[in-house]
Amino acid sequence: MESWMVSNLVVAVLLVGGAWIAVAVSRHDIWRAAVQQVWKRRPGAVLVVCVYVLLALLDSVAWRGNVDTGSDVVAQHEAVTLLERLFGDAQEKSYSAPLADIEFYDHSPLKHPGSHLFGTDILGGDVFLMTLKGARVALLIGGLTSLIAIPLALLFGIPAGYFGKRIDDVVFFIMSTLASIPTLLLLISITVALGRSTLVVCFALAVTSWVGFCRIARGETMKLREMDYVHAARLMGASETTIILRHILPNLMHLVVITFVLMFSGLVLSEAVLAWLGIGVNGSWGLMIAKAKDELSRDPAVWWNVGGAGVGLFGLLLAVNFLGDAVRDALDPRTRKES
Amino acid sequence: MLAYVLRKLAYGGLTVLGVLLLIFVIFFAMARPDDVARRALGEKAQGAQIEKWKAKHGYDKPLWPTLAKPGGSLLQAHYVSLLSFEFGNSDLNDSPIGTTIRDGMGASLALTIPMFLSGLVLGLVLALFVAFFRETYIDTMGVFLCVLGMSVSILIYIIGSQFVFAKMLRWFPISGFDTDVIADGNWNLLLRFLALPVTVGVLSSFGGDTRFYRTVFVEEVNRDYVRTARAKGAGEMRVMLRHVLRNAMIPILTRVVVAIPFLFTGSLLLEAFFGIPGLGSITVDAIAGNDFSVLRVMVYIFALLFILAQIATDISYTLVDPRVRLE
Amino acid sequence: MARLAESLTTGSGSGSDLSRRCQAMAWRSLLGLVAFACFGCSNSPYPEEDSDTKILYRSFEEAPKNLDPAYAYTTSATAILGRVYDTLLEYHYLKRPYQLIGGIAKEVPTAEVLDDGTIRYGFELRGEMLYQDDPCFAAYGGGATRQVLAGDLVFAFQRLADPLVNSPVFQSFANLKGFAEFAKALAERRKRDPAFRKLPPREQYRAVGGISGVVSEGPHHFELVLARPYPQILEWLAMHFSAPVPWEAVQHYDGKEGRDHFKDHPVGSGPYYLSEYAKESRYVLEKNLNWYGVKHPEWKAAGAVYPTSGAPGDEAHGLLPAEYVGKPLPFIERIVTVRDKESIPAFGKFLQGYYDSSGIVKESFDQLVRGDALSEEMSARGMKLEKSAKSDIFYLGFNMDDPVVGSAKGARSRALRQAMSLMVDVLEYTRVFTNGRGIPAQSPLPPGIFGYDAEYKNPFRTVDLKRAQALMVEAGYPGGIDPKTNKPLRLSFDTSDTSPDGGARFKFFVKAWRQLGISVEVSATDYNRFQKKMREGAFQIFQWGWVADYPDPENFMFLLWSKMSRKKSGGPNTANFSNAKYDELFLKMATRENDDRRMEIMKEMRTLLEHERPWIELYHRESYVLRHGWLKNVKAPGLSLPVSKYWDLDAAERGRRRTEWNRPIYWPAFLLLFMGLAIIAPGIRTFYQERQ
Amino acid sequence: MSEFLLEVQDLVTSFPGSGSERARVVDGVSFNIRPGEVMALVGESGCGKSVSALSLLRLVPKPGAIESGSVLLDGKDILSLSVPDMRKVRGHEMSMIFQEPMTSLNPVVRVGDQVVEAIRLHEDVSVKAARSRTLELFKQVRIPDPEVRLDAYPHHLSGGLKQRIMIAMALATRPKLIIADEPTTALDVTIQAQILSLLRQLQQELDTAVLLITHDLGVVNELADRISVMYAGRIVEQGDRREVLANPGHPYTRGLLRSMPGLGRPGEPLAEISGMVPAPADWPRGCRFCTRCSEVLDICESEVPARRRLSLTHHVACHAVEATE
Repeated sequence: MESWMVSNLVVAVLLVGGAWIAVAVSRHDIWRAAVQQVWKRRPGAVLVVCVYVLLALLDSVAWRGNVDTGSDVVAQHEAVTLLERLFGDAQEKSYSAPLADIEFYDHSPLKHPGSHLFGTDILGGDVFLMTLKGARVALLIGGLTSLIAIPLALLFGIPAGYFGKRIDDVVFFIMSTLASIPTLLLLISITVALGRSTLVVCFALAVTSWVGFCRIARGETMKLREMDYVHAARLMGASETTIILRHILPNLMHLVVITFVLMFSGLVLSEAVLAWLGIGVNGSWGLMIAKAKDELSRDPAVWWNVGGAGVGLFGLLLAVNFLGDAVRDALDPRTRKES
Repeated sequence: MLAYVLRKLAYGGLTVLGVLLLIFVIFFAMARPDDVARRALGEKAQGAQIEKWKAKHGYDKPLWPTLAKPGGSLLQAHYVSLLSFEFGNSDLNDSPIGTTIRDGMGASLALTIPMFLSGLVLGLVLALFVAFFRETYIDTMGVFLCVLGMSVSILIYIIGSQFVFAKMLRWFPISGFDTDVIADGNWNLLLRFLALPVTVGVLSSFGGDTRFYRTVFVEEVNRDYVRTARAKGAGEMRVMLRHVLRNAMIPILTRVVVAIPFLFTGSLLLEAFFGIPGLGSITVDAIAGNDFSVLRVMVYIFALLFILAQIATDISYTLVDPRVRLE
Repeated sequence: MARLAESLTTGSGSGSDLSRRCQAMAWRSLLGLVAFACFGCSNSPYPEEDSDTKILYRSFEEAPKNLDPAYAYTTSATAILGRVYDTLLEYHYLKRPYQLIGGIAKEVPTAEVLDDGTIRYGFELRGEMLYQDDPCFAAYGGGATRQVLAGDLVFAFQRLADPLVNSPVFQSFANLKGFAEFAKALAERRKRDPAFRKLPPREQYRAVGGISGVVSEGPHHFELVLARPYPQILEWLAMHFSAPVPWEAVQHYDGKEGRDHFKDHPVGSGPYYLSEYAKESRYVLEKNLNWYGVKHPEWKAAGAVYPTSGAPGDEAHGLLPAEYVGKPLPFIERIVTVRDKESIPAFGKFLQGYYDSSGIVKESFDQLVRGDALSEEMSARGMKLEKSAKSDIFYLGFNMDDPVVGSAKGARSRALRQAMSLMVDVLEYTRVFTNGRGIPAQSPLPPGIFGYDAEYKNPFRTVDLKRAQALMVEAGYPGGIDPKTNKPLRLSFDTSDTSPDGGARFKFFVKAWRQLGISVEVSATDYNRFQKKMREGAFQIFQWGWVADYPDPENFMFLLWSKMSRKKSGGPNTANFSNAKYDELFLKMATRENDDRRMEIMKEMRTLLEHERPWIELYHRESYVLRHGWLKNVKAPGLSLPVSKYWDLDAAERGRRRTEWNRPIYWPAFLLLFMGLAIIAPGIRTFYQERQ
Repeated sequence: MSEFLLEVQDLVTSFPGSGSERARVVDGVSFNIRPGEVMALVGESGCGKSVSALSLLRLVPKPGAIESGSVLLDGKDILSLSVPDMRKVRGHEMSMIFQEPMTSLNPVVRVGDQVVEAIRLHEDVSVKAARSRTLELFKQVRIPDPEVRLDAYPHHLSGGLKQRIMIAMALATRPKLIIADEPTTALDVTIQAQILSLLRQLQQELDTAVLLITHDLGVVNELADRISVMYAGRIVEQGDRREVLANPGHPYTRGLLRSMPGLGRPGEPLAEISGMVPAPADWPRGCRFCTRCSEVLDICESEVPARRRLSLTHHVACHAVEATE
């Protein structure tokens, strides 16, 4: 199966999953109330995040054929995403400024004058399109990493908190060992050891970020273990697995959601630093910014590339950060109390 | 208390052993001795030269100990050299690592200590300020600015500040450092070199820190004892400084003490961009140059400091919070 | 804040009072800022007191690893060693093509063929040359310094052979009679005899009997005997590897009892000595008053005075000014070299006048250079531009062992390589990525090297889509479609360049080949992974570069010699090219002097490469060096040679320019301050009004 | 000078509600306290008692705010005082004892120092003098081993002791009025009795006026001189303790009394008022008790009942009650 088919399949799964979650949320009062509260407090942030998600989905649905590929013979055999189709072929030779009619340095006329909202990059690619495509990469980094890190943290944290003793000792040892290694070095080592790909970068980020949540999950489980209803369930003869799945896990879900949102921006920012060190993810905003280090010092400066990536990144992080606050306020019982 | 610290130290020692094993696995998965040798000797080196180099640096031993020869493995050499603090020489340039690190630490601390202290003071003062004016537009704006600050990549801060303050306004040198400046006591020049990186460092961590401090303060401000203090007739300033700040120190301490190891290891990006020859810069070189011998020492030292810092955190709790007793 | 607190707690409540306090505070902080601005603010990275001395300021990116002249082989080390050590021979500063002149030796020797077929070179050394002052001499019963003797050269050559020194140029000197034998004897004796191992190196060498082809007769006569013809040996003698080394230094600087290592403490007889060495961050070279050029200006030795003649055009370029011609060197008192890892801040400092010369970062090229000359703005600032071709080659290589692109499929894969070679437009590549700097390469040989032919155009190195498509049919991939999979042919391109910039550059090639219907995937891995692939031959296409060690075609042509194959011997033939005919021609050419026959052989080799296409030659770099007007007598060298002993600078002029260019601009600080206050002040007021 | 120490007129305190409207949690409350008198403010939780108390000290937490009304303490308009002047009132002329002794003391400051602070905030005395005063106070509130307790941290003390320290703190500067917000709710029953008798004793010794906020009519019976019954932000009945308890005018007061063990007739089952106090957003337009009232009339739902006088010292706001003019 080719990668574009996988991508389409993932979109389908995500849509179905999203719908299922939406239904589940609407059935539970607490969750519904939380969603409503978040929406009430930060409608702007929610909308912005939705736009990013939409862009990411548009850039994930791809199919072959029906495009004019110009001189590029190979492209006829490759899948093109919906987003790219919306933009069409917008290739130039090299840099051009936003909405310019001529090339930036040698002043020759452009093939598509005035159509590049954010100008073009060194190879003549449309920066606006790249910026939009960055949304998919950023969400992929944040999403995939969380998808690895959170289950990992739960897998270690819950048993450690629930059973205690030996298991707790082992988990605690693993956590303190990992935490004692400088994050950046660990990241680099993992990417170097496993090779460089989006998946590996996400995996490395997950390995370095799961410890924090694991600690929270462990602590919370310890607290839940002593709850009356857990004791009651145990008295009624429920097995440990049942207790964990039915009584502990659901009560950690709000922490999962909070962690997910709060972790997100940190991950996307880390990727930018990794990009500077040469282990970024293809097509990410971090990579565009790392490039811009050189481009900004061109004279006249090429600022639109970093501008596009910066705005894309900044917008997402700002929205996510605000959303994170709202989600935490809505879900965290500690801050939920009225002041 | 003593028993507690001893137990913690013992546990820390165990963690160090684990860290060492992890370092070993990671680095040897990362680099084979041949690659290290080629990087050290250059592209033009030939096979025989590489073999000689490996023998000289002890990389000709087997990785793991075998039953037949349990002594002569790289793993054992790794543990022995690090645990005895005999770091040996760099793979890349054969200079003694101990000296390199001692020299680099000075430059790193010259950067990180002012950065840390000014960041801490500024963050606390601003967080207090914002918490003091909570529920006014200053608070909203403060939080907004913090989130704004957090949403900008540090790379952009560095590039932007070099462009604006050094190139356009010419206030400070674009980059540079001179270790002699510290020895000579040429404070004017030192200040000039550090002004920009320190500012950038503070700016980049500022948003997150301030917001965290603010959350802590606001949480404390809403507690009952604060209401009691007000009902006694205490003024806002007094409430903030005497009651809120002291209680808020507990969560803040965790964040602050755990940051201390990072002071010694320096900042990779700042040091690289501002030409400060500290440990961060050495680490970047070691990464780029495949210098396994230096990297593992850096990781090891960090781990040691980190473990010590955690014990220090525990102890410092007892100083600020009478409810905590170490047992 | 304390003041603010006070004003808040004791605040009497009237808004005007508060704002009066705020104003007072604002003025006070403004005054403080002005005070700092007047005394502390400056963008100069140097102490003020140095500004009048003739100090050359330079920057370096990568730290030198090792300063042992027998071992160091990096540009950063050469920058120090080339100044600290004097060599037997040198290159003429101005003449092109490069011409060897005497250094420590009075003259360049000619080869004498002896009866037994060996070749002898005899050197007459200058007398009365001294090393720099160094405590190592006193440690062995001498004074502050001592004379340079022929025996020191013998010692230096023996070190090159010593397996413990592990010199990277061992192979190149192995043509010396008795060289390899000496190395072997030394190794065996060390293995056998533990007592011998403990002796100082000089005594070990003596005990084994030395190298038969390296002889000194008296203090000032030195001879080399080659077992086989190897004319390139003379070029090696102009490099620091064979520079005279005082045995005292090697023995004294052993890293024990607080003493330096010899590799961090060079002791030489050159025009400068290393006075300060903080490896990772900066080093300082100081004028060596013991140098023969300084001590004996009356000798007028070729490498010790400013040349009296140069290449055509040098006079017009102002490289032969009357006030310098024939004057004793060096002119500059001190060379301060500071580390700047990132090129952009470094270049920024150059523009501010804090470095005296600099390469041009490509990002600023368009601002600085118009066509071939400096832009008016930069000329007005007194800057000068030096251009020169570098002796190097950048190329794309195919792995000749690969089943698809390699030689296994014979004519079919050759057609594929030819087709791909036809698609790479170097002119466009250099335009986009190097600001047009770079001479399109037609063969491995760069300009300035014997055998380079400016007229020669490689028929497979001009873009021709039609012909390439026809060749694709010939190769069995019509339209790029691989008949096996019915999809575009997939190839992989390996690199260890993971920078974002590299990403764009490789995409350029990928885009070109896509027009043939070939889908090339770039796999940018880290250094180790890449090295592993190269070692194991698990790759198809790669990019590589080679910088000449010395200006001889042999140093380029051997890159495709089958004995140098990376897979078989770990050598620099990374394409693993193996062709019997080529090998035969190479061996013939390697040992010849530069004559017509050699030229013919090389033409034959060129034709062979043109057809076989193990490489797609890209370009030879051109170096553009910018310098400020106050730096004089600069001619850019194409080889990495330290030539700053010929330079001079006008410190007063530099001081004036620096001040003029770097006046700080303060008003934004005040603006910022006022903005901050303007935002906060009304908030504090409303807060208090609300509480009343 | 009026006969009252504290006069509260039409006090309105509101919080932001669901829409743009603010919910009036305290809606036109009026009462007054004579010097040395104990006034009880009674009602279920959530009916605005605590907010009323905090309003008197101007300590309503943000975003709540006092909208209108007047609070006169000794004829001084509290609501128009400047912030520093208000600070002088708090703890000095009017102090407060909170519901939760566990959390109302600063956990990282020694309890002695907390009382010392209360003294030194208002009186210019040395630390030493303040400490000996504190010791006296500790003795006065019957803290065993007072010297040792001076240097104890709150977590070393039991709930009852903590509440005694709170009382000591409230008494530190001899205020004219002490507001006690459910001072015994969080304590064990035996401790409750001790604290109550201590309060009673001290009140009589020092002749301090007390505003006692509670939902516990038993406490009221023991301590109060007068009673104000509050429901959903309004005062529904007010009068002398004996009158109100013996002859409750409002159905809500009757309900409260019936649900009190011991106050009803023995043998009779405890009655309860059905339902709960609605949230401020759902408060009815007319009589706010109409949704739960067993004697509801048509008029109750549309019109706010006026205050009717039952005797000189007894008022009630209920449509079902005939005023005795």
